[in-house]
Amino acid sequence: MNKIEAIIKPFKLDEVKDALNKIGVNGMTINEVKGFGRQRGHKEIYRGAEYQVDFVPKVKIDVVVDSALVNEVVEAISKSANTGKIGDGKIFVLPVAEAVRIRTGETGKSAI
Amino acid sequence: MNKIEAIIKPFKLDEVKDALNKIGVNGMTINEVKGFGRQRGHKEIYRGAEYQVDFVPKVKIDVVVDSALVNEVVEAISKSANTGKIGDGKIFVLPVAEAVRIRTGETGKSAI
Amino acid sequence: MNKIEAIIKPFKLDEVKDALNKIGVNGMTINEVKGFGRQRGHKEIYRGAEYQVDFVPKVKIDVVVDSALVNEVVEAISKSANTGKIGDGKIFVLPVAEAVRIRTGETGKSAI
Amino acid sequence: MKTFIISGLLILISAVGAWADDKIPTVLSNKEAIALVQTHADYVWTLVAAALVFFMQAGFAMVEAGFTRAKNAINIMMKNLMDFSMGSIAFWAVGFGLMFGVSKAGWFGTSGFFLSDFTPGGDPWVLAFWMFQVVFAATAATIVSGAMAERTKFSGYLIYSFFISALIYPVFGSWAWGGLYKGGGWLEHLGFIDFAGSTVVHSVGGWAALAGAIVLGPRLGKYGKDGKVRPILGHNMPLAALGVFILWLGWFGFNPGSTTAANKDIAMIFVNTNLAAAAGCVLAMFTSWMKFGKPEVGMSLNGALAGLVAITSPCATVTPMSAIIIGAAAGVIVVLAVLFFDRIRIDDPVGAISVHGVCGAWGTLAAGIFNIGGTSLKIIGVQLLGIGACFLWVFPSAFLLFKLIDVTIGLRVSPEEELEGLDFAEHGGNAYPDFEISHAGGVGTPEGHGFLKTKPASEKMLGKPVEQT
Amino acid sequence: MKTFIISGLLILISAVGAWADDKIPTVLSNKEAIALVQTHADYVWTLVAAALVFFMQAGFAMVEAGFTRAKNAINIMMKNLMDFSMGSIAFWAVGFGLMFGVSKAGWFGTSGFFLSDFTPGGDPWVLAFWMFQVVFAATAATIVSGAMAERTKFSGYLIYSFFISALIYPVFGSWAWGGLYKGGGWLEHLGFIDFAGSTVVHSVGGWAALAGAIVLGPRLGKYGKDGKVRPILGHNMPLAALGVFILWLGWFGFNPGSTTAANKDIAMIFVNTNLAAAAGCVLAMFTSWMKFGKPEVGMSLNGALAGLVAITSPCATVTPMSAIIIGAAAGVIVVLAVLFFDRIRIDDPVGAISVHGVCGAWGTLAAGIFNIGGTSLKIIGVQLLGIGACFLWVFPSAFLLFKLIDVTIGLRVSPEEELEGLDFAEHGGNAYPDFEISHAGGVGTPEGHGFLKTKPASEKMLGKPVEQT
Amino acid sequence: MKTFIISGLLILISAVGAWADDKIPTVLSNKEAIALVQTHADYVWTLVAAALVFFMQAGFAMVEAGFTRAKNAINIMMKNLMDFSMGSIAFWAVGFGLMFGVSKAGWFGTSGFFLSDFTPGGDPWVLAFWMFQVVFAATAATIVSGAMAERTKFSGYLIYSFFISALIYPVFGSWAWGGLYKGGGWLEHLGFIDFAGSTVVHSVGGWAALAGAIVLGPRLGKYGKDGKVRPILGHNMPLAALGVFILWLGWFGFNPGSTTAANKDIAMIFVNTNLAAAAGCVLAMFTSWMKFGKPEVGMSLNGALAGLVAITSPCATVTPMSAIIIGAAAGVIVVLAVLFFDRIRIDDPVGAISVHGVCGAWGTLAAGIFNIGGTSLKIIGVQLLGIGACFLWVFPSAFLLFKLIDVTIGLRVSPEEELEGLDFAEHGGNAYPDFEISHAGGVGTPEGHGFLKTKPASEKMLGKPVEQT
Ligand SMILES: Nc1ncnc2c1ncn2[C@@H]1O[C@H](COP(=O)(O)OP(=O)(O)O)[C@@H](O)[C@H]1O
Ligand SMILES: Nc1ncnc2c1ncn2[C@@H]1O[C@H](COP(=O)(O)OP(=O)(O)O)[C@@H](O)[C@H]1O
Ligand SMILES: Nc1ncnc2c1ncn2[C@@H]1O[C@H](COP(=O)(O)OP(=O)(O)O)[C@@H](O)[C@H]1O
Repeated sequence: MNKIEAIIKPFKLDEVKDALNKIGVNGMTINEVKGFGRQRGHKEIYRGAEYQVDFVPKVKIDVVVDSALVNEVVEAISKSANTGKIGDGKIFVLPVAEAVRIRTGETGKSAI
Repeated sequence: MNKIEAIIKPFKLDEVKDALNKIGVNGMTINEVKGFGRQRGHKEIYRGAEYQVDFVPKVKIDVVVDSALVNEVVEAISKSANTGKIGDGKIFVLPVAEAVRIRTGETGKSAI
Repeated sequence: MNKIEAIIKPFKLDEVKDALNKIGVNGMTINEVKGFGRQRGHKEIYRGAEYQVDFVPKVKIDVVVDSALVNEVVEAISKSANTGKIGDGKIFVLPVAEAVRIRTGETGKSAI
Repeated sequence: MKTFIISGLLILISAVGAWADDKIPTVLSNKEAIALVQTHADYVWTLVAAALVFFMQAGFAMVEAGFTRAKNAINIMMKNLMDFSMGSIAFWAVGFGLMFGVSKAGWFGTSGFFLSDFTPGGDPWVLAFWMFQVVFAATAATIVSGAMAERTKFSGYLIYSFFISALIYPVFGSWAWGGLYKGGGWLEHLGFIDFAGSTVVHSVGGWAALAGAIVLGPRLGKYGKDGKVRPILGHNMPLAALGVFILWLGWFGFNPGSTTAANKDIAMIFVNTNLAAAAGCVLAMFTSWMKFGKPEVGMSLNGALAGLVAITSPCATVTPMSAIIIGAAAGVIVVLAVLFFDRIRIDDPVGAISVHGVCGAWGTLAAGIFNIGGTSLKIIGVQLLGIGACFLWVFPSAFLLFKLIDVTIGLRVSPEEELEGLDFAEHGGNAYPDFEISHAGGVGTPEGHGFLKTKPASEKMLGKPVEQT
Repeated sequence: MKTFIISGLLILISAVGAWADDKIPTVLSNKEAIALVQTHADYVWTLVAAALVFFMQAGFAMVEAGFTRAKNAINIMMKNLMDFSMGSIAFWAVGFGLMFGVSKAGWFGTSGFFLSDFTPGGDPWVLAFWMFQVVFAATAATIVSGAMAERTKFSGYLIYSFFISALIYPVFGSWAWGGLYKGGGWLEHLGFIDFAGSTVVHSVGGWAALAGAIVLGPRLGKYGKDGKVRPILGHNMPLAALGVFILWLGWFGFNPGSTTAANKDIAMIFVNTNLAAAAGCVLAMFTSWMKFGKPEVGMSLNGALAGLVAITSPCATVTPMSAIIIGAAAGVIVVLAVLFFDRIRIDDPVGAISVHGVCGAWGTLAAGIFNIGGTSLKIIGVQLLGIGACFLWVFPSAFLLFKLIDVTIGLRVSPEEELEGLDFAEHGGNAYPDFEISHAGGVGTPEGHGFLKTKPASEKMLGKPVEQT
Repeated sequence: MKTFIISGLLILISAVGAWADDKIPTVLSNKEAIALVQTHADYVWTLVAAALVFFMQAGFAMVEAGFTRAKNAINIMMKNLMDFSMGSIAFWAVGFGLMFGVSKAGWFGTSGFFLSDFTPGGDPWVLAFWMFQVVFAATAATIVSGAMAERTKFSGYLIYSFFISALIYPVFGSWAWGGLYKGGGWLEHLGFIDFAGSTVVHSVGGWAALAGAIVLGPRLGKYGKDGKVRPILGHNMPLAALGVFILWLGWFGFNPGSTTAANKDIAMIFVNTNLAAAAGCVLAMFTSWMKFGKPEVGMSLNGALAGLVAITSPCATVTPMSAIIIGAAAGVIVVLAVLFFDRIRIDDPVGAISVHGVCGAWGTLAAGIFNIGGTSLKIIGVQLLGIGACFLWVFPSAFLLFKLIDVTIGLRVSPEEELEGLDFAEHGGNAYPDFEISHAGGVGTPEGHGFLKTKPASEKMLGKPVEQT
């Protein structure tokens, strides 16, 4: 199994989610994060002082799938999250040794 | 070493934490996340329009332990987090190559 | 490639970020988390009742780099995040199988 | 001889009392003194009421901010501040003269600009009266900002804000209320009843809001295909509720203060105002309960305001029992109206059109129907005429104004700016920097349960809309 | 002879009555005119004061929301809205008649329901008086919602809210205040002093709150084994503080307004009200500092309210110096009372029982002890009798009412709904959708530092409670 | 015959009416009665105005909390509560006597401590007057807390708060206003114009704030090398805006109430107050727009306050047109002043020094320049003398006071406590426990976009400061 971590632009979340649903991935965990990278934050003003906000709000999607599905999932995410503009984000694939469904105790593929 | 990521129901956090303490695991990092899966969100109303909230609030627990302890930890979590109802969550086990305690620079088992 | 997860004291974030920039790492993802460990939370009072807050606010930094850079990165983080006091945090190194830049579809090192 | 004695007596007496000022009091001087004390009471009451009405600006700001998203909170504060600040200047320079200046034809006033009717040392009543009227003008102006929230360009809004206080509001006002000062309008000559302004203030604001919402179009993502409605959640309900309580308080200046005199009439006006608001709130809650299965807070809050708007016109000329009926009806009407405007895809984030436009019209009609002195087809006819005249003047002129702004400097921000949020895009700020903002299923800025897409019309969304019945 | 005729004439003219400008003024017509101006001043003052007291509803809503969890904020707004809205209707229909109607036996009034004492054209004083009284009735009602927060079923609460405004409050009120209008109660006949209602309003609310908190039981997770207390944190301290400032402001209507007349007495009442509040706030802060090692905000805020409640009864009949003493004592009492009720496991999220019940009783007693005209065992005896009578009427009747609601439609939500939060469970809403909510160690809904468990009594928790001393 | 006439008179009179009390009215008794009714109106107006001014405390608390960080919100509520509560006690015991007591030399009063001028049964005017004055004293005190926010030790602050209300404010006040009661100061004898206290209240607060900010030094991380400014963001803009609306409302008591009489003068004072605030708000917005490229909310809010502070002194003695000019100038001045104090590294989180100190001085000068009765070098000279005297008394004495506190119990918290936040460090609490707090680039406590470092002076930061022009 593998864990796919995708860091995307927040307003792309719905599309990515739908893309994953289409290929049969219904479970995922999402998380609000702050990104630093090529895409810069913006300037803001407060009571007369200007300042630079470096981070950009991003959403991180964690999805664990059977290794066989990894390419398909990566594919689906990169397609749906792509705007072609800087800051689209990254997808990282990590190995997963084991998975357990707490409710049933099932392990392995059947757990996800 | 391994990293155990457990996604649980928020109100189970205290119990899981206590269960981990019991088996000698005192360090962990927790994180508020939003989950998608079999368990669905609920309907809400706002000024006359009804809508579906798909995600469910969850808490993610990261705990890194020596590989020898993994089974025990997974055991402890799945027991304490279990309610038998849909949405109890998942436990994922990931390999960890190295760990460092920033304060002392210790590495490996002694770092965690 | 590897993913380095560093859990640090929030007010150290800027320094760590600068240290990473210095060694040429400009991309990272940060996240607000709550930590449990040796460093304890503090006592608070509310309308006459005193209570213990166990968790400590922490910031988690995820940075994915080429394996060759791992030591340098770990080094940079532990130096810049260190105060010598309990609660400085941990650094975990995880293997990463693949990385993709969504915008370009680049994979591997060039994606990060 | 007698006279001597008497006058002698008076002199002695007046010499006695420490209280006595040099003048010897007479029946006539006392009569004047009494009138003066009454005048002082009138000033105090009128100005205290004006202060309460001013405070409604805070109420509008809180309601509007509470019912919209965190990413636009600064913009809403700025609009409300400017509605009142620029509006005060505009009404001082132009509006007051148009509304209350000498009006030959009865269509608008032509004197008293820049408060020129006041001369130092002269009778300051014009100042007390202006103070009471300026807070009314600002109320009409600020009503509109709610319906145009979360997508209007700030610079364009400022232009609009100036013109409603300087032109649109005063002209209609002169038709119905000009006679309260030096003017005299055709509508009031027909016997139009609008004691505190269900039509003059609230419908004017409501119909201008309607024009604004139509010209702007809905917020990105508000409506899906097939008229499906995607709620865009307000970000702070306690703030919205605080706003309603503040508005309710302000209405105790708005309605009874419209006597601009300290007299016994204010008692019934207070009671009617309160009972109508209470009835509107209760009925709106039960209506929402029946329609949606739960007592919904947004509708309940709108219901209280609906009752207040509706009783504004009849407050001085109906019985408390009638006030309850009028308010209760408004509570039901406002719920249906909010759903109606959503169904015809007019996006009004706070329900301003329903609360002020529709319920303002209802209240004005009710003033005729429930008139304590009895009603007649003629009375009702005149009320309907006033309601119609208001719509026919305000809607087209506001529509034109917004269109003109749109084609010149622009009325709406770009989609990117709207997604980013007006606080950053228009004001370079952040209303809540210490708080983690949730984007769940939303866009790159505070979003509530976010339903926005890059392609607004797209059907993909996190929150599945449910067909309304 | 001439003089006779003339004076006779004048007298006759004035006998005709209400002077008009065209009439020749006379000494008598002037006297009537003076009385009329004074009456106008009385109306203005009474109604402005009523507006200030109305605003206290906003204060209660903010304090209560601030001292409870984000997941219940909508529910609290709804309860406070309905306390006032349904309460206004109930007091109009039933309450006012019971409290101020003609009362033969002195136990309750039997006339004036539906404001039937007012006839168009007749003396509107009954309306001004009703307006001032209805805001008092609503105050008593809304006090209770604080103690019952975060676990009460909304439908059950509505029933209660109706009955306290329609029955429980008015009946006791008729005993002490009926004589202010057409009634006359046994308690006032004994000389009971309760100028603005430490007992009539606040203790009534406080003892009803006590009954409600007992019948409901504590919130899930509030108390551990061995009486350990687990604080459930209020989610918004600035909101709570704003509420206290609003309440303090409202009290400047509550106490001085109780003269229902524009006269010089209001000066001392203002000063006493302010000094007692200040002293209560300062003393509560220092008490919390001594007991907990830090000056605690919740207690300081309660302390100001405690001082205000305590001075409500004696405000018109004690010296400023006494007011400071009364307020200071209340500031200490309220801290001890809050700790006491926690120790006996009566869960009052906002401290309503301590602030309004206990300090209301203290203030009523203090009115006897510090009476500016001197005190006596008899005076103090009557005060104690009134305090006792209030408890003996309110607590049992409220207890019964809550029990009846509990066994019929139910008074408390299910544990699941309580964990989920009343905003969703009861109103299908979300008070703060744009903000990330923290569940640290808590339940699946906004939780502050969350101390809840699936098994409430369980000892496992994130925040370890500390035995109180 | 005569007797017949008289008795006839009596019969007729008593026959006349319900209104008649046993005394036979006379021209003289009527004159007294008229004076009494006017007195009642004066009491009502003065005390209603006092209530509005009291409410400004809530406004200050909200503005200050909104403009600072979430981690210090409780501390700010506590300081504002105590400014008013301890201030009330201090002014009752000492301040009032110093300010308004009999003053031989014209430097300070020496009678009337502990409200000893009031005797039960005696004339209560001293109480009404005290009530109006105590809210002014508390205003001066609370101004300071804004400039000292986020780093001041609570215990040290309490000491300061007591002394400004008991000593610093009253002494200067006695110079300018002592004659309003029993005193008489050298400044008023020279003809110094400060109707409602631009100098007496606002500059006093502003210069004390300046002293406090200097003694404390800037907040950690506020200034980088080379005078670079690192904004520390306010955490809640809607709260700050609400505060400004509340202050604006309160000013309708502050300025017109300063007549302490119900008369026609209040009309022009209302109008001037409102127009100056509006002009200040508009001009500050446009100034910020020009300087920063966007209309900035913080400056716009400060602008409204600047206009209000500036018009406080001249409100009764300038034309509405002048009021607009005075307010507009204040709107520009305040923006420049805020930037100036940042440039000289005096850290004033809310802009209190600029708004109250600088604009207070401007308003006092303007009262001389725009004087409706004409101006002269002498008039302007006296105004300047008053402005200077205020600074020379307040700044040194406050500076000394703060230094004394600093060297004894300490004025500033430790860097650790400052990073942790005063809410926890000083009060053991948490203002927003249910909300996830963002530390992005910040310290271990709520931080907004956090610019703090362990080494404050360090250049490393998340938000790169931009050189100001
Ligand atoms: N090396 C990295 N490790 C972890 N996260 C990264 C890394 N580089 C970038 N990111 C994340 O990806 C986001 C997008 O990257 P960025 O360089 O801004 O644009 P692009 O995706 O076009 O390369 C960043 O905001 C950050 O959250
Ligand atoms: N494939 C997955 N990858 C990552 N997280 C998942 C995955 N599937 C489920 N989850 C997480 O686990 C939670 C519970 O899963 P769900 O299917 O709702 O119930 P159950 O745990 O009973 O299977 C989800 O809310 C989500 O946060
Ligand atoms: N085994 C672990 N797994 C995951 N996170 C951990 C673990 N142990 C500690 N942490 C994280 O590291 C932080 C610091 O650890 P702590 O024991 O408090 O101090 P130190 O870093 O000095 O050992 C904790 O707050 C927690 O967030």
